[in-house]
Amino acid sequence: MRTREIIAFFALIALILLAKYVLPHPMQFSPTLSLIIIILLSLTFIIIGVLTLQGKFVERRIVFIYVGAALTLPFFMQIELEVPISPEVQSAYDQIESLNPGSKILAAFDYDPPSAPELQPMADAFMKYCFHKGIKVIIMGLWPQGPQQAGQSVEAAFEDDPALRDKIRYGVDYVNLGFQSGNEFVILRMGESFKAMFPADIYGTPYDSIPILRNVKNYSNIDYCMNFSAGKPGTQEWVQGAVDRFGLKLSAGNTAVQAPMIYPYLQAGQLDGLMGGMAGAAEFEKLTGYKDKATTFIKSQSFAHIVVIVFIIIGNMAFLRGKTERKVK
Amino acid sequence: MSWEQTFGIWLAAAFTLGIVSFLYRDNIFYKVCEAIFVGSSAGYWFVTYFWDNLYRKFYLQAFDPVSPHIAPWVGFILGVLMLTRLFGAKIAWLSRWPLAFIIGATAGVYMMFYFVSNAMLQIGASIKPVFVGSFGDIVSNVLIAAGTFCGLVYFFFSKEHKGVFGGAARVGIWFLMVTFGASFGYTVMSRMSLMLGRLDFLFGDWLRLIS
Amino acid sequence: MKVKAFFLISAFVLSGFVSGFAQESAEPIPVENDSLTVAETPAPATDVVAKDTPNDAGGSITVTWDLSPDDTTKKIVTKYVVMRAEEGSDDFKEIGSQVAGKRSVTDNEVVDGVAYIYKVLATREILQDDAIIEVLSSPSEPVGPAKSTAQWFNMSRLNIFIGIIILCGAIIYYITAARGGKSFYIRKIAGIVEVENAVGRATEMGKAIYYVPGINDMDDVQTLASLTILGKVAEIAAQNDTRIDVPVSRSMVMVTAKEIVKESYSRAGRPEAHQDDQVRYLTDDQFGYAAAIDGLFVREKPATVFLIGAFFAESLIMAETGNSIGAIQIAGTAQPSQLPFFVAACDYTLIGEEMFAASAYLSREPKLLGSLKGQDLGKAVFLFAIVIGIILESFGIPVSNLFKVQ
Amino acid sequence: MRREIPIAITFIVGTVFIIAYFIPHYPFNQFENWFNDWFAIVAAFAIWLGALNLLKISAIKIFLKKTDQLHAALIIISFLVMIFYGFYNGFSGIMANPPYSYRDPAPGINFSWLYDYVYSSLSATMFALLAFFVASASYRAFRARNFEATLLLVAGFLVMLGRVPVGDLITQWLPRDYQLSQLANWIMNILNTAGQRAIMIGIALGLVSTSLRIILGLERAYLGGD
Repeated sequence: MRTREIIAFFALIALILLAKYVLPHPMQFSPTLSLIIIILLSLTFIIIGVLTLQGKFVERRIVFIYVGAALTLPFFMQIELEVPISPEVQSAYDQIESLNPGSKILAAFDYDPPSAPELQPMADAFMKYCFHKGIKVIIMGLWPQGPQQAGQSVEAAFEDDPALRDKIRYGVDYVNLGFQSGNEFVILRMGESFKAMFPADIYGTPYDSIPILRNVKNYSNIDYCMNFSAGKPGTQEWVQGAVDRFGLKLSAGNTAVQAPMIYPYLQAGQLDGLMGGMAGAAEFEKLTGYKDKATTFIKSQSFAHIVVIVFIIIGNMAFLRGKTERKVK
Repeated sequence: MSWEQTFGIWLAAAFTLGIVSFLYRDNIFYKVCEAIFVGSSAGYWFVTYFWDNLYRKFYLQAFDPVSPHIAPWVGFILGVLMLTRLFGAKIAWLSRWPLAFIIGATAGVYMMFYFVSNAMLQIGASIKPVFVGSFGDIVSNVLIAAGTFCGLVYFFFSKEHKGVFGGAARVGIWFLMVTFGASFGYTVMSRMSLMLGRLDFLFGDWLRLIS
Repeated sequence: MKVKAFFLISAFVLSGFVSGFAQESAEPIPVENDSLTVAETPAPATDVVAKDTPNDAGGSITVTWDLSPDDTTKKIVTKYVVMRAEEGSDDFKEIGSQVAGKRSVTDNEVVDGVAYIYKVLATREILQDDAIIEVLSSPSEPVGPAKSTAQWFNMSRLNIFIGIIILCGAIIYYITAARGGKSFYIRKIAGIVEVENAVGRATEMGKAIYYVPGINDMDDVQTLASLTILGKVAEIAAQNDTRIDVPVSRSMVMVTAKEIVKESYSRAGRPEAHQDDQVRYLTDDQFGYAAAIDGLFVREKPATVFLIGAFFAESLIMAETGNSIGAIQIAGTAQPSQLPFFVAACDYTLIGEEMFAASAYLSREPKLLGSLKGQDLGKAVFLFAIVIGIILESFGIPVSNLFKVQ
Repeated sequence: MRREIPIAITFIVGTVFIIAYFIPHYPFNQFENWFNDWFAIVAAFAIWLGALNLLKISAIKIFLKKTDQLHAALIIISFLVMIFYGFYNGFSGIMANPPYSYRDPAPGINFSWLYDYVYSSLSATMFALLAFFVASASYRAFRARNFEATLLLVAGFLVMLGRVPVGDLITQWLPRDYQLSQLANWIMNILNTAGQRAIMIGIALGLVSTSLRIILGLERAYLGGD
């Protein structure tokens, strides 16, 4: 290893120890400092642009550093990013907002940990909002890890407002039915009977002895449904299986990869609202008033996106210039 | 928090940094992480295959006390034949039988699967009235139909790309390029969120710099 | 040849009609039914029919009915309950129910060959405070007997059957024609032509070639296609006396690749140059494999990298690392979602069908080239079907159902 | 005979599986399910071959070639540790009453701990490297080199912009249906669909042709020599 690298290594160790034992927890940059950092970084872009125009393409590690910085720094920055509310998220929110306290909402968690950065913030905000508003939540999952993710959302809501721990009772205000295998067939069978698919909840309590489920036979006893989906089975199956056949009212939160495939259902009116990816999550957090991870993450994501876009522009500037020069010669 | 958890978090953080260090260049930390990753993941799948496949799909089925199944024994026999490779060249050629079986079955099953899902369904989806709806809808329908058509023309192998045919093939390439560009640009954002998950772990669970 | 193509196309289109009619001819036969209306009780469902569920493995009877006249928005009928008894018995049991507005229930709990009688109860549940306080229902006339049986041919898949027969027929026809000495023109496919140059480059530089056959196991045809290409690449490499390394992520792929590489060396006349550790297993894990491949790339610095087979998210991790060491990269996959990354990061990409054509193209065997010609005929039929289909649909003649899959 | 029998097996099995698609009658309707199970069982046997190969090559490095000894030793050790806990937890699990699975979380160091802190963190981080690679790849590949590359660039650029709030902010003056996010959706749903369809239909044709060549015994490289 070169000396420089050894120094860098020990600097990293020192930084970790500093972060772990010296720096304030949580650490935050003031808005002014944040702004200065952003301006400095933007200035370096100009330097890179000039260098590139002179024919020196930056190597990929420089791109890596910028992406890393764009992803990391916003975690600590006290800056507000204007998140415009799109109609599809607004409509998802309006639907839940219009429910009366005591309404029953079915929450289908169809994703796993790798998709959690995008979907968990939506689920957290959703859970907090429902608990505060007194809406009863029936949790289920068509993905094996879905119900665990739901458990995390419930826990997040309790941590956010410890008063909820006393107010919200399991079995009365919410229930976790767990995972059921069978994909779209579960959705279809639930149209006849929830109990047939979920004879007991996640803790093994029989369906009939759970107060919140009294008189819940099938979709007709549910006021609304919210689906968090990272693929198949997911929103598409819910629309085809429950909305089209049984008239369930549905909004969905999807990963960014999934969302465009779901848009046609939104346009056809089969879906009331749609939250797509981190942006959708940030908008939903803003609407519900429970700003949390997505509001931070969307900053990182937008910055990283801008970095990629700027690098593409820089790359093309130099390239086009090189082209015209060659033509002149 | 128990010491195992604390130790686990430090270990996970070290692995995270070790893998990320590869972005700078290959180094000893990455090499260590890579070796541990290769070894532990090979072990992980070895164990998973044993319990999920051999134990659940064979043992529990074949030795079910109520209704033992016969079908899993076929898999068992194929598997044993596979292992003949371990016992010298004299009988190793027997391992070609299960391979031939699997290759034949794969070819048969997937031939039908892809013919149905990729050909029949896609052709069925392409056959739609074009001149319906608003002007925008008509343009969209025409573009989908024309794009599919020209794209397929590009894949013709037995005809030279010349004249009108060549022109269609060229338009086909344009559509393919737009498709690639769009799917790429589309994925960039969700790839960023993967790293956010790791950063959240580093700054949240480990260093506790963010709440 | 044109006559043959026309014949095939018309057979294809016709076959669709045939299968379309085959499905329609199974219309239910109405059954006589007196409707007795009781005050407050809903009128019963009419035209109840129970018959064997078609195109299945048996053990299933489908009951259909026409809605009760009271099944309106007024919610006099809230659901339909379907009851079943064995023929000759009066012991009716509920086997399923359906919400108002629906017209069928499939009974999957029957025994083949046993005759059953069914009746449908149009039911009204009167609720008070979310609790059912009264149930009123009126039964339809019992219908039957119905028996379930298993079928030997799935008629709803007739269109697929005809489609695959046409496609396979075209391919086999041209393979046979090629055997008979006919030769076909096959155009140059850029990525495949480059395969030989890429191997040549590694020879010039005196460095190794890496061949990565994807992360799926032998139960994916992409892996099989990749391994057939490996056979040709390894042969060229052996002829050029260039080492080819094949790190794999599946044990069965390892076994197969070992056979293939060994055989390629002996076909190239250099069996002594073959080493057993050229093909080796790393790990079954997607990203563990990617991590190991990245390590190998940066340490061994191969001159040429082949990434051909089934790839998922790891595609770009490997392709970017391969690019960073300056290797010539030829990629190929039938995974549509990963093609953009290969196109962006590799020098040549075999797009979907091109990958499947590569081994035939590289072998230059007339029989295999014949199969490409047959494939093209299939493509022509499909294109023709799409164009005609769109035209017919635009004139209001529904034909897209011919391609429906059940 | 060493080649003929496997070719015959491939032909018969392949044909039967194609025919089975059209026969709903037992046992044909079960073939696909059985094959999935059989394949899983064979894979569980075959992984012994792979694991032994990994251990053998690592051991050769340590003892014979004496290169990369640390690397090879770590592979062997971490493999054995994972196996040990996998089987130890697994067998104690099926003996216990009520039985539990080898991967059930439990306090202390066990298979589930190794999964959470070792395997998952390595795997998730390797996956996350894509955030960086996707950036460097687009920096390099998205250049207007020629007309085709320009199409790639423009489509990619528009979709990318349409996916962040910034995209809609700069087109806020347009009606909702024409804003960048909707344009991006349009590109994805129309142009992308057309291209994807062509690719998918092509794949189906290529795959049918390849499968047929294999079933007919025209592609037999996988059988090796005599």
